[in-house]
Amino acid sequence: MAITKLAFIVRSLPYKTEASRLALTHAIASQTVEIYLEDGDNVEPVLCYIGDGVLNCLKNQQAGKHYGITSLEQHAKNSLLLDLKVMICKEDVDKFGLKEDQLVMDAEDIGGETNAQLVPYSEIQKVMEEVDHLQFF
Amino acid sequence: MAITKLAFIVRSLPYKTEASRLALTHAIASQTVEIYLEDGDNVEPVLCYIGDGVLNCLKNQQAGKHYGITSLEQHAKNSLLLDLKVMICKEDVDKFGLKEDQLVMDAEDIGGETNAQLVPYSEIQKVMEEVDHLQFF
Amino acid sequence: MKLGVLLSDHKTDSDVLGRLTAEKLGIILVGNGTYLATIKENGKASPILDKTSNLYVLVEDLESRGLSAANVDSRVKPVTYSDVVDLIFNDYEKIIWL
Amino acid sequence: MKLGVLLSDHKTDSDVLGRLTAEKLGIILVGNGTYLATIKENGKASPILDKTSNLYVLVEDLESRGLSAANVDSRVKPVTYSDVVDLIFNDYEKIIWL
Amino acid sequence: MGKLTIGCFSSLVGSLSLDFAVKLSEAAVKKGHDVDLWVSSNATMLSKKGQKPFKDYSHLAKTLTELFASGKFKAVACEACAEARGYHKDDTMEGWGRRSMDWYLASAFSADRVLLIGGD
Amino acid sequence: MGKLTIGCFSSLVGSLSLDFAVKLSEAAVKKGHDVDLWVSSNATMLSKKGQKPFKDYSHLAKTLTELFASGKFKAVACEACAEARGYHKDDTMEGWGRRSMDWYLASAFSADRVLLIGGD
Repeated sequence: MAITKLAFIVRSLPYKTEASRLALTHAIASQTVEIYLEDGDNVEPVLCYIGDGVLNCLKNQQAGKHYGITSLEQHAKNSLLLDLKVMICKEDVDKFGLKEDQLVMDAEDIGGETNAQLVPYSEIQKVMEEVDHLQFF
Repeated sequence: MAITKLAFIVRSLPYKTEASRLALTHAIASQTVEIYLEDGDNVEPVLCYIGDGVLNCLKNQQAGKHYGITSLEQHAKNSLLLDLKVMICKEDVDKFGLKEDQLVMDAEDIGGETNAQLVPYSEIQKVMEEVDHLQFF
Repeated sequence: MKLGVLLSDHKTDSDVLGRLTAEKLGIILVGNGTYLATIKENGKASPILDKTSNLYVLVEDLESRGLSAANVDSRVKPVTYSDVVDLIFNDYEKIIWL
Repeated sequence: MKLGVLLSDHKTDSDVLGRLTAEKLGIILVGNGTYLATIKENGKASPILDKTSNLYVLVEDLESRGLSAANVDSRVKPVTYSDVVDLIFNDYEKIIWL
Repeated sequence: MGKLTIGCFSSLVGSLSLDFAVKLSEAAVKKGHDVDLWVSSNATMLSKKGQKPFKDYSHLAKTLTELFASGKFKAVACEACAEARGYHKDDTMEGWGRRSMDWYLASAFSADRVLLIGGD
Repeated sequence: MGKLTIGCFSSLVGSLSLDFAVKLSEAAVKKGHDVDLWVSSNATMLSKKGQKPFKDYSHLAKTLTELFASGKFKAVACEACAEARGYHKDDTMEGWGRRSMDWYLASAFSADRVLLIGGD
């Protein structure tokens, strides 16, 4: 019985590369990883947005309307719906002049019960210390 | 009878993307474009290296030895062997602390007779004004 | 020359864009370039917006990213793909993508 | 933590690398990161080289670009792929790619 | 009415720059212009048949079919780029040509405007 | 001896990051370590058979074959990423698996070191 903690640190913008989208889809894939593992073993993902990466969390992304693809907003909601731990760096949100109500902080409209946390960078640094493996996207 | 002048401006580093390699291979492809055109019609490429792009011109690139791929040095020589007009921005070469003897300025060892020119940026700006179409790589 | 620049990057490459000059220069913000029209870093608008008075931003790319035409810097004109075609053929002779 | 950073980019992303802290931090310059070990812009070495005393550069990537181990900043130790494997397993617990 | 030649190197999936090239082509053709599209490097994959639509990825096959039907749109993929990626001639989507790079230059020769979208 | 799990998203051609992943795998296996390689996004194309060698492009098929033969190397490609690119199961190079993303996470569960190579 063991839990492996994996941090998914999103630092890149949405859409220009697939990196942030893949961070979210890989983190969400933790929901089905048990089929490969022994009873009681599991992975525990933590999703953190830093730097330019916080712009993945903007509301009202209309990538579906214009380009026919799922928005990063939708992926961000899905990660909350599935109760992933999500942290957004407050200093970076402030730097871009954004307010909390402009960001995807919950997935209530699709039945989610978990909220994202707006935290100082030092909290994200703590996560990086705690996890078993670190991945930057 | 017409000549269309095309500028190929290389601003990106070699190897991380294919961009600079494709600038050179597309410029070199001008050698065979006549098969598609009427007698007397042709395209005339000019190849300019600016910014980070000047680092494509470094000598002794051992990409073949380590990664099994043609180096940008080899492509640069091929472009001179085929008598393309090649300009390298002097300010950018100076900025990186490079000397002319560190750069591919000729293709004498493979029988080339054309030299690259180390020119001030203003000369490259003139080329941009003169050509029919501009392409940045 | 009349030069139209499609700027798809949000990082300014001063070696390239900074030195470009043209009798008439237009900058059309597309892709990640659209952030430059809307997001102020540390309260400051991007210096790109001082480079010319012919500034455009592609609405489709803006909206895809959750940005809104309402928040676009007043110097920048929102345009559609259809408008970009007209800018390319009618307003500029040479077009580059950065 | 003991954190090894494989730095593949030649542009410093201060939001990310600048804020990273670790009890033991190692930076292994690979890909375009190898320029940081050799090329001085306007005569100045990259500020990355001040970030830690555990600095490495991948010889294969250096030489592929026409750079030479002889010109590497004296603070940076040239290493091979084989050495990188040992650094990953013996010297650092977590490894990231930037 | 004019002729626009677009060259594009960007990834089929992820970058949206290739989507830009196709949507710009569509807008130009709608206004009566002619468009030549050249795809090279990672963009070459746009010309491969059998791309399965997924919600997470752009799917440009339908737009391309409409563009070909307009009679004002030509699209050609880089042959060597395709072969290097293990994608061979009989996998090419209907409407597309496969040529070497001189085709792009010949298209640029007679174009009123050329747009080269480099990078990833 | 340890286990290294590598995830890579980078382009088959052009970026050299995928070459890095393969050469690092090779160096690790030579030292007796086990390596799991997961390719997703544009890197998925590494697992396609029939890639023609060209001097301008890296050609990793031979190294991969040697790695598979070592018995210390597993490699799996993202199934959805492949299908979106029009590359189907019977085109997969020998030795490779095709799975969904949870395979990568399961590999990371038991890895001593994880290296995720994101970006293009």
